[in-house]
Amino acid sequence: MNFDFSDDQKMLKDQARKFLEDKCSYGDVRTVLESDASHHDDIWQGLCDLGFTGAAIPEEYGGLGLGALELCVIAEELGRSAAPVPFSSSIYMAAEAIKIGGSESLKQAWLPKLASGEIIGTLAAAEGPAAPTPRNTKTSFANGKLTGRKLPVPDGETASVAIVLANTGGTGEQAVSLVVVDLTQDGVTRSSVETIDPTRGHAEISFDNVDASLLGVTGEGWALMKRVEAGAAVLVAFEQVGGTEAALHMAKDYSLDRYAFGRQIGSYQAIKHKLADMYVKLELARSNAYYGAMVLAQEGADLELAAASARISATEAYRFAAQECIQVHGGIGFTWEANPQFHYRRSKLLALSLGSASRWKNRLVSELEKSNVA
Amino acid sequence: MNFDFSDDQKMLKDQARKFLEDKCSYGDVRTVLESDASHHDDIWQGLCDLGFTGAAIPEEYGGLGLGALELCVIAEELGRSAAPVPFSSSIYMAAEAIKIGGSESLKQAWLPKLASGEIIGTLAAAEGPAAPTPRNTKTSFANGKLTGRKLPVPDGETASVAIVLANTGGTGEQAVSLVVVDLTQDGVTRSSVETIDPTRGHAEISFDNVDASLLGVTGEGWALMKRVEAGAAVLVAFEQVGGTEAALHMAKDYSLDRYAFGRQIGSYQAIKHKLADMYVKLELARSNAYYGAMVLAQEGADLELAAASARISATEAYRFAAQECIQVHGGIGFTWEANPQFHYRRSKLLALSLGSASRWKNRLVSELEKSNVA
Amino acid sequence: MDFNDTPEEAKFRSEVREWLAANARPRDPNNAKAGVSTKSEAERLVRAKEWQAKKADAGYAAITWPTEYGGLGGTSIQSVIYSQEEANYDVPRGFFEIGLGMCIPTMMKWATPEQNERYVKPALFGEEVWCQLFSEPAAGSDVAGLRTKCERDGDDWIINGQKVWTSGAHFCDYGIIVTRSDPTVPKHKGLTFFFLDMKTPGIEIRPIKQISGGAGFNEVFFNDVRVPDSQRLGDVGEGWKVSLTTLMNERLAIGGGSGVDYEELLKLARETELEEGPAIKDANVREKLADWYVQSQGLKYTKFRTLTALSKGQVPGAESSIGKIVSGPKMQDLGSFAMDIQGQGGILQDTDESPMGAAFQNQWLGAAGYRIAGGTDEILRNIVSEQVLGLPQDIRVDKNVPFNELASSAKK
Amino acid sequence: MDFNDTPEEAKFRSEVREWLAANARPRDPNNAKAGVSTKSEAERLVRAKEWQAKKADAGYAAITWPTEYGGLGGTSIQSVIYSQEEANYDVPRGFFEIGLGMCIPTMMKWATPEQNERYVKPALFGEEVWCQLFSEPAAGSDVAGLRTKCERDGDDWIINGQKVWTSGAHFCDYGIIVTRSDPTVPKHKGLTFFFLDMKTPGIEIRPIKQISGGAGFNEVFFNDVRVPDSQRLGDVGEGWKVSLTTLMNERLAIGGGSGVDYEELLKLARETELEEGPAIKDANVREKLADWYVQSQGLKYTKFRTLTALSKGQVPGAESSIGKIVSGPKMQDLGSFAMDIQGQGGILQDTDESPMGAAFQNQWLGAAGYRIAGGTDEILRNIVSEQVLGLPQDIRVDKNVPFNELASSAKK
Repeated sequence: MNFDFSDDQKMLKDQARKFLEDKCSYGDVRTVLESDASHHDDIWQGLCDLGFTGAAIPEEYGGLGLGALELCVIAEELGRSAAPVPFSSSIYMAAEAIKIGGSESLKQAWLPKLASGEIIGTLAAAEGPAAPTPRNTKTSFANGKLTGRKLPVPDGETASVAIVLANTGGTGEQAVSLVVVDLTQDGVTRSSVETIDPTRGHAEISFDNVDASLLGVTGEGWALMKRVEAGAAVLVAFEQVGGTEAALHMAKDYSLDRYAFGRQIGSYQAIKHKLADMYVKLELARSNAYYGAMVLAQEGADLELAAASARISATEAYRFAAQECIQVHGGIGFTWEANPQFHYRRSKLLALSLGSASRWKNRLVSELEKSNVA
Repeated sequence: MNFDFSDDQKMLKDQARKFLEDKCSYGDVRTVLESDASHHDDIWQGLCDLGFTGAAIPEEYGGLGLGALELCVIAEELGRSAAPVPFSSSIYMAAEAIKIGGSESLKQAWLPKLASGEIIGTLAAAEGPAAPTPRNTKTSFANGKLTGRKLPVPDGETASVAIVLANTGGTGEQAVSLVVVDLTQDGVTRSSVETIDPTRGHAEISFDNVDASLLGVTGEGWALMKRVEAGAAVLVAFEQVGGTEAALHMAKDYSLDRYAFGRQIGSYQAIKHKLADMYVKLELARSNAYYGAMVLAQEGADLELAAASARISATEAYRFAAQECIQVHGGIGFTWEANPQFHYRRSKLLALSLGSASRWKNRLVSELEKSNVA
Repeated sequence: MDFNDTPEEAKFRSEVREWLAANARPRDPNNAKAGVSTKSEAERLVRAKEWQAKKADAGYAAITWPTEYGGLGGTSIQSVIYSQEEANYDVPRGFFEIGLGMCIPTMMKWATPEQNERYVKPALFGEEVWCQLFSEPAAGSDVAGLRTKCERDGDDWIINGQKVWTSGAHFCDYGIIVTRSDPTVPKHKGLTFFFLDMKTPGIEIRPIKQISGGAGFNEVFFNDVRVPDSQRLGDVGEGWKVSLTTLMNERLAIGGGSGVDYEELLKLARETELEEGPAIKDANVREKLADWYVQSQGLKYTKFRTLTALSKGQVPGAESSIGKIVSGPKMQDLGSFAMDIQGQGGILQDTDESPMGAAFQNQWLGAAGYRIAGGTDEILRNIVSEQVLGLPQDIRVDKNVPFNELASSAKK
Repeated sequence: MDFNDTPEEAKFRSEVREWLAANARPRDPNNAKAGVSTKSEAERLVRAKEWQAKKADAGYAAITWPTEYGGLGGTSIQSVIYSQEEANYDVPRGFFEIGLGMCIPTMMKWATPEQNERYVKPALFGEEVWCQLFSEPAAGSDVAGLRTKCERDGDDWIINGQKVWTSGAHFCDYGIIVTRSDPTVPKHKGLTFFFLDMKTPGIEIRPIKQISGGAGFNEVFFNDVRVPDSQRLGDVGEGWKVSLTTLMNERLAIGGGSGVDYEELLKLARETELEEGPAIKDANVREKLADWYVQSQGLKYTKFRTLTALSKGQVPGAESSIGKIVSGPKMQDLGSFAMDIQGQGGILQDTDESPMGAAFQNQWLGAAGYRIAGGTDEILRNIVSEQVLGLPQDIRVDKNVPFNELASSAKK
């Protein structure tokens, strides 16, 4: 039984943690919260310089040629520090989509730049406040041209390339395809939008008959996107696990510091049991995330099930820990100057970034129905 | 604003309470638990003698001619004492169904006997472990003859008359009708079945081409049953409120009696907050039940909505209070010799007696959709 | 059992209706929950003062107060009836609740007749606004753990320290404050209570920004603030007893929450597509909708039970204490769930792009504070279990220990 | 990252497999969860003793024990591997876990070499069965609050009192017991520990019937039960220290729950009609199914992380303590929800009429006890928060007070 990360992976994790502890304090995250910036460029450049952006990109495309497990340990640390960087859009989504579904020429065109961090990538699926589905995807792609409007697009203001879910005229799930779009061309209009987590920039992007290239096969965009989402779900689960642990520790530390009625508030059962519940959810989430990582790294057949489990578990853990971290802090907890807000905002952002937990629960049960467990 | 029971109704409640405190201790309930009896005949006779069975039956049919509010206060006390009597089947279900849907001759035939408690009635809808629906009702009624099998039927062993949901050959909701069946005739076979609450007898009943009379109109059985269920839901909600209050008090008393680590366990927040939550659920349930009672008494148009609210609220309150009453008791709580089991069993019996909370939540939202609140 | 007024109540209600119809503008029912005025706070305060004066003139500003203080000598149920009717009108709200609900009742009990002569009517007529200075950074749930100190200096007292969560401090004229006069005795015994002019030199007021972006609360710093001994309420060292008068009145003022509720969620569910179809068809959405509907109705009818008690001249039971316990988490969960229904787009807080002007998103952010302000979920459960159910207090290690020997964060 | 054995583990596993194949009957996979043997307890005990002797002979009965006690001197992971493999065989279980897991390890630490020579091997080979006598009616979560007293009488001690929740007392040969020798000192200081012959005159054993109908536990009454001083373990007054050895081993023995889980619920949902159609199509049912699946998997992979630590020769972290916190409420809620799906018929406990032989109904009844036995939900949260997260203990009023002066129910 060897259900753990390797020593090398743990070293990489330590490296990421040290860098982020040094460069990405809550004070640093706050500068993004309180500015119009889409992300924190120094932190982002530092991560690129350390090679983290290229960690899981093959060496022939300028990456380090490591695997999913290495991305997982980096993700956990990004999540712990609530890092205000476009790592997930650029790497889990854009780079992974191109790695999985892209032609050789697409890979050569985009992966080296994404690996080095020279450019930022993203994936644009949603078209406003509703679940993106083949049925309600209005953005259309035909004859090499893309037209439509996507909202919200993570890092949409700063990204140079986007993978876009577009209608290509089929029926049912075959109605949509993924296309790759250079966002720096004319006809692409973008404006930032306000979200619940200003530490991670989001934009509205309109495409007016712009050039785009098919990613993979026409009509298979939905299946491809689900595969990309499954991988991203595992990686985001590690961010959520990191964030959960940070929120738990923040709450715990405060409960030891704060006195009420002559005692540390951490000595009251209402607080103790709340923190115990956070811990229990954290451990379940971590265990499910580990399994997701293993399946992702081994490209196992049950990735969809493992990814859904990791995501559902981690979403619940982070929701509870971030929300109750504020509660444990009492009055100071909901002030702008205090730090619990970072995890409250981020927990909800990550909970929705790949669609809600309900969506993933439905996906999970569909998998259970297929597999003959019962 | 006069959202409370009248002084007369409160007197009736006190009378019921005193009678049950005297005659229906947990020890008395236990005698039914530990015997094969379907109910406790002395308690039942006492309730009949006090006129409670006839409370809401018009005087011309041998009742006291009081109304739904009077039944509500009696119900609360029956619930508080977890009374092992066929009151709900005979009165909330059978008598009410005949009152609402029965012809004059049916009323004359059955209501006086039900009012006096001379006979017991019941309603038989389910046909095994699934929601009874028009679609899956196999018991059929044609040409005055009923054939089929009902399970579980509350008080089915001792009842003399049953209202039975039967297929009468239409389509959709029009497929079923309610019929009145004399259970003492040949062709009716019954056997008791084991349930989670042996203090309330249940039976399987088979009908082999037996005589039955239509209650109301052919094809309108589903609508009529829903109306009867709505009224019963309000009355059962009062039983649940009474049971919740009893479980809360039992838990509270124990938490004041029991010491651990040199303190009353009721001084620990884990226990205090659990009991506070019971109280909160109880008060919400009581308020919703009151509204249900008012609408039932006034035969208001929003009975379905009010009844569903009362039932959902009271089901949740009783579930939580009964379950956590055991938890507060610790080891002794799950022994046969202790009393918390009575409410644990009864809470689940009542939660399922008219179909699960999910079913009623669906009904509730269907009403919300009809009304133009949004 | 009905929702009807008694004949006396009906008569009072019709008088109120008549007066309101003559003096105020009916609320636009189609704009029921839009709520947020576009006017500046200063402009709204001017309007509020005008309205308050008019109301006070008619006797409706403090219905239950004795007539000698400008009240109507009326009953609690009359006060409720007035509020119910006023809710149908577009009148300014939110400036005088603390002053008239907590500060002035404390004055009426503890100040001299001359002081009440001087201060009560101007407050009632909206000429002077009052705030309450109790909470401190290190004394939240444990109010009596406060550290702001007062020292006697001749006929005056010198106050130094910091208060926090003071609603409206920046526009208030007067405030009531509890301070520590003796740190060498157990904490409840060393407190002394004053009222003061908020314009006194040495008082500095800074707004507190909340994560929701709102800033209705303030920090208030006291640097050698001089208050005459004549403005002391109650004896030296008896400040806790005076505070209890105020807090008792606060308890009554805590209501249920407002904000988006099941109606708005139903509307959203009807208008939004999930992957499998319209959200309103989804059994999980329906389950949640039903749960929140039932909670809302439960709170509403609990309030009706309270009103019934008031109507009968009874003191309402403790059932009224449950509103905030239920509505805080409900606001948070409902907001969060509504965001889930919106999928990835649920993160949008842009009022143009997000359904109902991002009302769900704003509620989700704000509810994190609502569950804390005015008594945390946890403190409220303590209160219910102790004051309603009669369970024992938790072990109190701070009862008989001099305040300056108590364990605390600052002294670790 | 993989689930594979190390080469040494693989070798051990193949040895175990070979031995089991030669000595036991494989379990019928189609009967995986039916579980309940129809044989009487006495018959099952005979079979269990035979199997235990065979196992002990092969060295597999106590893999981690030193060889001089009949163990294999093996590692914890080897012990786990054996259990995993044995789980595939139809072998008797449930009689020796407490004796070998708790009682004998306590003996090995505290008894004399001669005593261990006498008792360890017979226990290991299943010839003698042991039970543990700790809990009392007034000492559940607070074990050290026990009242069963022992008084010195020459070379013996006389024990009077009552123990409760003693598994298997009625078929056990020996037991370990903690008693109060001095009620005038603080509660942890006045305890003394013994082992004793369960056939000693004055011991009366009565089964405890649970609400689920099960009766595996007993009450044990002690009326002037005479135990020689030579059977004392540890010094007089040091009984708590000895108890901690036992309890430490209990902690390791607490596993996750068994019973019906998401697979059975999925099967039920596929087979059952709700009003709107098949339960499996209902979004609310799917939501619940997913939640419980995720919890089950989370516990499973948490166990795998523990095994990984064992495999590396590390002491597992506290993550293993969470199993019961999660699975108790899950068993209860899942049982309850499955009953809801069955509608009115969900009350049926008749094994012929209720799906899966009323497994959900039985689990719902049994889980009420599972959440309490071996540490309540609340006590387990205390343990996690104190021992894992390092939060302070609650205020302890019983630490420095003589036991007979402590507040208690009996002395109110």
